[in-house]
Amino acid sequence: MIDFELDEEQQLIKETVTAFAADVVRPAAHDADETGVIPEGLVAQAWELGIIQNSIPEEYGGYGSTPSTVTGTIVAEGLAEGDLGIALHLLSARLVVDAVMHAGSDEQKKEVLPLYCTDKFVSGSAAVLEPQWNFSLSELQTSAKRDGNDYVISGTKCYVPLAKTSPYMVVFARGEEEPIEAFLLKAGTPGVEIGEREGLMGIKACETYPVAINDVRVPASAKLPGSARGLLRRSRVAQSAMAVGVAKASLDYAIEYAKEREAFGVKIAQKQAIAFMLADMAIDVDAARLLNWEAAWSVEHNEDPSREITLARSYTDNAVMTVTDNGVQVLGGHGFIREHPVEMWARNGRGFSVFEGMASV
Amino acid sequence: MIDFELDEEQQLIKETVTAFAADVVRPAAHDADETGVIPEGLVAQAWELGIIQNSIPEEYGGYGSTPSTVTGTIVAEGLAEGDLGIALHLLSARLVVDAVMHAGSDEQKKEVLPLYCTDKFVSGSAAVLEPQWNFSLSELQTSAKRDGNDYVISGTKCYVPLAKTSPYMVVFARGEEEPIEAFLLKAGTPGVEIGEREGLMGIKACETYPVAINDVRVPASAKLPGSARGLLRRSRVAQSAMAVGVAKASLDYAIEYAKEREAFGVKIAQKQAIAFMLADMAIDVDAARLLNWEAAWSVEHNEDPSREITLARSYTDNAVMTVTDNGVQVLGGHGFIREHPVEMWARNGRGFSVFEGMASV
Amino acid sequence: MNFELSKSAKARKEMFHAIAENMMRPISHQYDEFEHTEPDEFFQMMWQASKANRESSRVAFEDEEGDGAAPDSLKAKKPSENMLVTAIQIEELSWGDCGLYLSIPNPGLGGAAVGGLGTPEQKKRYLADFYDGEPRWGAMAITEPHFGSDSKQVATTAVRDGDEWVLTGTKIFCTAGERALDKSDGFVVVWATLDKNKGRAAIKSFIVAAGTPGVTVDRVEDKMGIRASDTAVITLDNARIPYDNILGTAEIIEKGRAGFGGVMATFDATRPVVAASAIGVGRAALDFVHETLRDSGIEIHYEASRRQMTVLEREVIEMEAQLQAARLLTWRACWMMDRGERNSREASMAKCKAGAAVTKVTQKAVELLGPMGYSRKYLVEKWMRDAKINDIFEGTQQINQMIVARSILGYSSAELN
Amino acid sequence: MNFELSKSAKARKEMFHAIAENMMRPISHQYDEFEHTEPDEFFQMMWQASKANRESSRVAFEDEEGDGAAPDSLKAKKPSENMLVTAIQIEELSWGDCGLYLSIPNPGLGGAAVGGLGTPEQKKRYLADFYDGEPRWGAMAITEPHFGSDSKQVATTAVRDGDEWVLTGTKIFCTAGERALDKSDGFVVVWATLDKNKGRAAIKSFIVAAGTPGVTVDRVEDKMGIRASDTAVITLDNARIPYDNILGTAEIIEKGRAGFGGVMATFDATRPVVAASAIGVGRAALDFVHETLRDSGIEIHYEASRRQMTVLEREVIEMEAQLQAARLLTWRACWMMDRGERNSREASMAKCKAGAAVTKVTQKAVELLGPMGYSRKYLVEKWMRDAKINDIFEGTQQINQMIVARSILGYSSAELN
Repeated sequence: MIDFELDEEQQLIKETVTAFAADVVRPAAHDADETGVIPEGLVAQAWELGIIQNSIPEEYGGYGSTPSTVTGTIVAEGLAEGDLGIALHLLSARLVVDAVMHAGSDEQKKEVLPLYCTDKFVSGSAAVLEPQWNFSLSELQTSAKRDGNDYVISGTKCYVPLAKTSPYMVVFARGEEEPIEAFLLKAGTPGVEIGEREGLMGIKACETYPVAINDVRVPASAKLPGSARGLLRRSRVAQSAMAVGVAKASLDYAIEYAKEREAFGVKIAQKQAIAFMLADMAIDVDAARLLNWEAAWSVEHNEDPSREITLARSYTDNAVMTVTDNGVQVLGGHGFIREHPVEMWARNGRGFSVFEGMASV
Repeated sequence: MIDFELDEEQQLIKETVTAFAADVVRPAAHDADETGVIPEGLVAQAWELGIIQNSIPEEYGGYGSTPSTVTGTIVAEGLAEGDLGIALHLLSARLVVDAVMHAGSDEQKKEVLPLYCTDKFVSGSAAVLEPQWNFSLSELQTSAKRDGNDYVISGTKCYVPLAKTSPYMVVFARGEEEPIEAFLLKAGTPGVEIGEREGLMGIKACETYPVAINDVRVPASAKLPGSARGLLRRSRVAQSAMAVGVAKASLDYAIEYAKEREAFGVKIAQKQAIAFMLADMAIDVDAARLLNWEAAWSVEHNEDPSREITLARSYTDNAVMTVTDNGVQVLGGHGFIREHPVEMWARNGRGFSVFEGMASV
Repeated sequence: MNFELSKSAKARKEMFHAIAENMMRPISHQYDEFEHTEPDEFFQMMWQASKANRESSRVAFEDEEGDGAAPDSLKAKKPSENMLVTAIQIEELSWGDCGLYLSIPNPGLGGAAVGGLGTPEQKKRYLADFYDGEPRWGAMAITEPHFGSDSKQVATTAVRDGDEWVLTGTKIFCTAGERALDKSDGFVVVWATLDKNKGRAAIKSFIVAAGTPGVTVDRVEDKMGIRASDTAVITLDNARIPYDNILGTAEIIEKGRAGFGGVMATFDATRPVVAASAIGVGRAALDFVHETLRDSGIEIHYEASRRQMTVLEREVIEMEAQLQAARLLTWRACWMMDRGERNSREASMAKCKAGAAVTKVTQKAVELLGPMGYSRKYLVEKWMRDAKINDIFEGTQQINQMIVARSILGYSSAELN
Repeated sequence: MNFELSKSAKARKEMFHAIAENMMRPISHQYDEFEHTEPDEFFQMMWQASKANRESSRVAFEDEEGDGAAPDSLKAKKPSENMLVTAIQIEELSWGDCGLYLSIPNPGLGGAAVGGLGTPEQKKRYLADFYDGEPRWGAMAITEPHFGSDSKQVATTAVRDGDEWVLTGTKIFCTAGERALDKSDGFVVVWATLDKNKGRAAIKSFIVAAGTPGVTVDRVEDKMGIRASDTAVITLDNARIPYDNILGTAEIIEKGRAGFGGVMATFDATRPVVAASAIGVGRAALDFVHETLRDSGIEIHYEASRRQMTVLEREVIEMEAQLQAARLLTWRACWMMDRGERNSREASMAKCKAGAAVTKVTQKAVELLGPMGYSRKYLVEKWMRDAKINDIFEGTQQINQMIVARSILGYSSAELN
C-alpha cells in the first residue's frame, strides 16, 4: 500500500541529521567553501552521530541497524542541506563501507568494516570519474585485466574524494567479464599516483584528487565479487538525495529573503513573479524528493530499479540546477555576492549532472 | 552593414498582405477550420493581390519582380497571421512555381510558369512527407530509379496539399545520384493514386491527401535539374515564417483579451504572472522573426545557409508551440472553447516541427 | 514508506483499465470526431455497472470517483486508501478517454457538493436513489461569463420568495450541464449570491433539478478537446426552486467551513482527481510512443549513456520523469486526504505539476511521432487536445501556483494576490 | 535588410578579438582565482591603447564603449553604426573575459552620465583630460543596501551648504568603485536625494572625485563570478563636494528627460551593452564546446536528421539558437539607437533574452563537458559563474520583463508593477 511516511527510526534519523546540518554544518559552510578546509571538530562531532557505524552489522563492530537505501537518502539529503561539500566529506566512508557490505567478500568485510567502527572519523574514497569531457560510466577507459592470480588495473581517474587520507579506495574499471568491475585498493598500493588537489567550481570543501593508476597489480581477492553496477546505482541514488538537499537549502533561503526584502513598497515575495518562482521551486523540490524516495525504495524492492533511478536522476539533475539558479535570481545582485550562500548552492547544484558522468550505468 | 529595415517594396507588400490577412483571411478562419472549406471568393480575392504572379518573370507572363526569399517570408508571415490553413492554400502555387523557377529547366519553366500567370487562382502541390513516425527528409523511403530514358518513382506520401486539384505536383524522392531529387508530375500521371482527404489536428482549412506512387514512370525531363535540397531549404524558411505569423496572432489576441478581462478587481494583464508571460511571448515572436529574416537573407547571400536555417527552425519550432500554448493559458477556460481562435493556433502551431519531418535536409 | 500498490488497489486498477481499454478506447475517436453526440451504449454499460457495483459493494461507486469521498475521508479517523484508489481508477479511465470519463452518468461534482454540505434529507433525496431508473447526471455551475478563477464575483442572484428561492443569472463551463438538465432527470448545483454587497460570505449553492421552469441550456460549447464531455451554458431566468434546496445555511457567515472556505475546501479533493485524470491522458500518449517505438524495434534503455542517447531516448525519459513526478505528488495529496490531513498545498502542487507536465508530455508525443502524431487517424493528437484543459480547470496553473506560494510563504490572500 | 557586418565593423571586431585573445584570455584564470588583485600590466596596455586611439581617431575610445555613445547617437540625425559596433566590440572583449572587460580603465558608467547630463564645463573637467596621466576609472553608485531595482528608494542625501553639497549614505554594487576612488584619481557619480519626501523627482546625481574627505571604500565584495571586476561598498559620511558637481539641474522637476525619466533613459543604451557582454560570455563557452568536440572528431551537422541527432548535437544547436536570438535582439536595439529611434522596449527585450539565454547556455556547456566543464583547470565553469550577473544587473530579468510587458500592453508603471 502506497505510503509516504517515514518509520520511527527514519524519522528520528531525519530529525537528528537535519538539526546537526542546521546547527553545525551550515554555519561552517561558507568558510569551508572559501578555504577548502573542514574543521576537525565538526568532523569528529559528525562521527559521533554514528551514521556510518550504525549501518555496519554488530559482528563487525557496528551498531547493526539494517542498512537501508531509503534511510541513506534521508541522511544524504539532510546533511547536504547543511552543505554539500561537507556532506560528501562526512559520508565518504560510505564509498568503502557500502561497497564492501553490498559487494564484498567475507574476507573483505572482516578486513575493512571494523576499521570504520572506531570512535574516530575514517574517510573512504572511490575512483569513478575519468578526465574526459565525454566520460561515460558505461565506457570506462580504466581497464582491469586478469593476469594469473592478479588483476592489472590501468587508467586515469579524477574527482576522487579524500584520496590522500583514506585507508581504502574503491576503483571502478572496465573488466574483461563485466563492463564494470570494482576493486578495493589499500592506501599506498604501488603504482597508484595521487596528484595535486583539484580545483572545481563547487564542492570546494571536499578534497578531490586526480589519480593515475599505472599498471597496478592487485591480487584477485581485491576484486569486489558482488555487482559493481549495483554499487553505482546506490551511489546515483545517494547523490540524487544530496541534490534535493541542496535545492531545499536554496528554496528555504530564498523564501526567507523574499519575505524580508522590500521593493516597490511591498515584500518582494508579494510579487507574483517572485512568489510563483518560489512555488515552482517548492514543487520541484517535493517532486524530486518523492522520485528519489521511490528510486531508493526500488533499489531494495525491485529486481531492476534502473527506470526509477533514471527518472529520479533525470528530474533531479534538472531541478537542482533550476532551483539553485532561481535561488540566486530571487536575491538579485545579493545572490551574486558570496556573503549569501545561494551562489555556492548554484555552483554545487551544477555538479550533479557532472558526477552522473554524462551517463548511467 | 547590419540593417533590419524592409525596403520600400517589401514594406508595401507587408502592409498589403497584413491588411488582407486581417480584413479577409482572419474573419474566415474559424469556419474554414471547422468545415475544411475555404470560400472561393476569398481565394479569388487573394489571387488578385498578385503574390504569385509578381514573382514570375515577365517573359513567362508574370509581373517580373525579383523573387526574394526575404519577401517570401514577409508574405508567408503576414498571411499566416490571418490563418495558417488558408495561407497554405493560397500559397500552394509556390510549391510548384518556386520549384520550377529555382530548379527547373527552361522547358519546364516555359511549360509551367505561364499557367500561374492567368487571372484565376491555380494551386500547386508538393509531396514531401511520408507516413512514418520517424520520417526523415534525409532518408526518404520514396525512391526514384533511372530506367533508360525514364525514371521510375515508388513510395507513399502524406500531407500532400491540394493534390486533387493541382495541375502539377513536385515529388521528392531518394535518387540514385543524390539523396534527394525532385520531379515534376502532371495531374493525372498514371500510377499516382490520391487517397481520401486527411484529417489532421490542425491546418484543417487546407486540404491534404495521402498519395501512393506506384512505380510511376516519368520521362527524364520530368526531373528538376536544380538542387532539390535548395528547394527544401527555401520551404523550411517559408514554413518558419508562417510559424512566426501564427505565434504573432496568438500573442496579439492574448494581449487584447488580457487587457479586457477582469479578475480580482484588475485587468488580468495587470497581474505579473500574465503580464510577464505576455512579455516572454513577445520576445519569442521578435526573436523568431529576426532569426527567420537572417535565415531568409542567408539563403540568398550565403553559400551554405544551413546553420542559419537550422537555428531559425530550432528556435521557431519551439517558440510557436510555447507561445500558442500560452495564448490558450492566458484565456483560461475560454481558451479551450473554439469560439476563440487561440486553441486553433495551438493546434496549428504544433504542426511545424511535424512538417519539419523530424529532420532537416 | 512503500511504493507498491496494495492488492485491492491493483485489482481496482486492472478492473478500470479493462473498462478503459474495452469500453472507452474503441469509441474514443468517434465521440471526439462527432462532438455533441451521445455514446448511449457506453452510458448504459457504465450505468448498469455502477448500479451493480453500488448494490454489491460497501463503498458506493460514485464515492469512489471522488464525489463523496472527500468529505468522508476528511472525517475518517483511521487511514484508508479511498482517495488514492480513486486517483488510480481515474488515471485508468482517463487513459481510456478523458472526455468519456467526464461524461459517465453519476452525481459528479454536484453530488460531491450535496454529499459534503447537504442535510441528510437532501442526501437522501438527491443521492440515495440516484441510480434508480435511467442514466442521470449531477453537475456543478460556478463560473459566469464575466469571471473565471475569481469565484467571489458570482453575480447570479438567489432571492427568497416565501417557500422558494428565485434564481437569476447565467452560468458557463458547466460540465455535464446539458446531460443533467436536458438529457436526464438530473440536477445541477448552482452557486448564487444572496447579497452582492456581502462578498464571499453571501455565496451559497443551490440544488436545481432538471425540469425547473426558467432554467435553459443555451448552448453546449465546441471545444479543443474532451469533446465527448458536454460543457453547457445555462441561463436561470427567475427559476424557482424549493427553499430546502439550499446547501448549508442561508445565514451569511463570514468565516469557517460553513462559509465560503468550506466550499473552497472541496478543491482539496477535486484537484488531485483532476491531476490523476491529466496523468491518465499523459500516460496514454507515452504508452503509445513506447508502443510505436517498440514496433520499430526501438527500446528505451534507461541506463544508456547520456552521451550516446538519441534525442528520442532523452525526450522519452524526461517525459516519463515529468509524468511520474506528477503522479507521486498526486498520490501524496490523496494519501494525506486518506489520513485525514489537510492537503491544500499538496493538492495544488499536484494539480499544478500535472496540468503543466501533461500539456508538455502530450505536445512532445505529437512531435516525436511526426506525421503519425499530427494525424487524426491516431489518438495522440486528441490526447494533446484533451490534456490542455487539465492545465486550466479546477484552478489554472497560475491559481495553483498562487495557492502553493501562499502556503510556503505563510501569506493570506490579502498579502499575495 | 542586411545581416552582414560592414567592413569597418568587421575590422573593429577583429581588432577587439585580438585584444581579447592575446591580452585577456592568458590572464583570465589568474584574476578569477586571485580575486582582488590588480592586472596592472593589462590596465597599462589598455590605457595606452585608449590614449593612442583617442588621439588618432575621430571617435573617442571611451565613447565607443558605450559611455558617451548613447546620448550622442540619440541626437544623431543620420544613421550611424556606433552603437552596433560598440556591441560587437564588447561581445569580443567579454568573449575574452567579462570581469576584465568591466575593469578596463575608462570613464565607465560615471562617464556616460557626465557625457549625457553634464554641462560643457563638467565634461571638460572630467572627460576631456581623462586619459592624461596614469590609468583612471569612472564609476556609478546607485544601489543601496535596502533596495535593488526600485531606485526611487535612494536614501543617500545631498544637502546644500553654501558652495557645497554634503552627501551622506551608503552605496553598494558600485562597479570599479575602489579603482575609481582608492586606486586611481578617478570619480564616482553618486545618486542622492535632495528631499526624501519628493520621490523620484528629487533624485539627482553628483560627481564625487577620488580623495574627497568623508568618502570611504568599505569593502570590495567577494563574488560568484566576474571576480576581476571590483564591486565596492562605499560610505559617504558628510562628504563635501563642490556645488557645481551636480549633474543636471538642482531643481526638483516632476517630468521629462531632465528629471528621473532622463536618468532611466540611459538604460536604453546600457542594456544592449550588457546584453552584448553576456553574449560574449556565452559565445566563449560555445566556442569551447565546439573546439572540444572537434578535438574528439565530432562536428555538429546542422542538417542532420533530428531523429538521429545525439543529445549533444541537439543541445548545441539549441544553445546556438538561443545565443543568436539574443544577438539579433541586441543588434536590433543598437541599430534603432543608431537611427535615433527610441528603443526602450527592444533594449529590455535584448537584455532579458541575453541574460536568461547566456545563463542557460553556460550552465549547459558545463554539463556537456562533464568533468572538464566543472573543473577550474578550464574556463567553462568560470564563464558559467560570470554569466549569471548578466541576468541580474542593469535590471534583472524580471525588471526587463516588466518593461517589455508595460510596453506591449501600453501600461504605465501605476497600471503594472
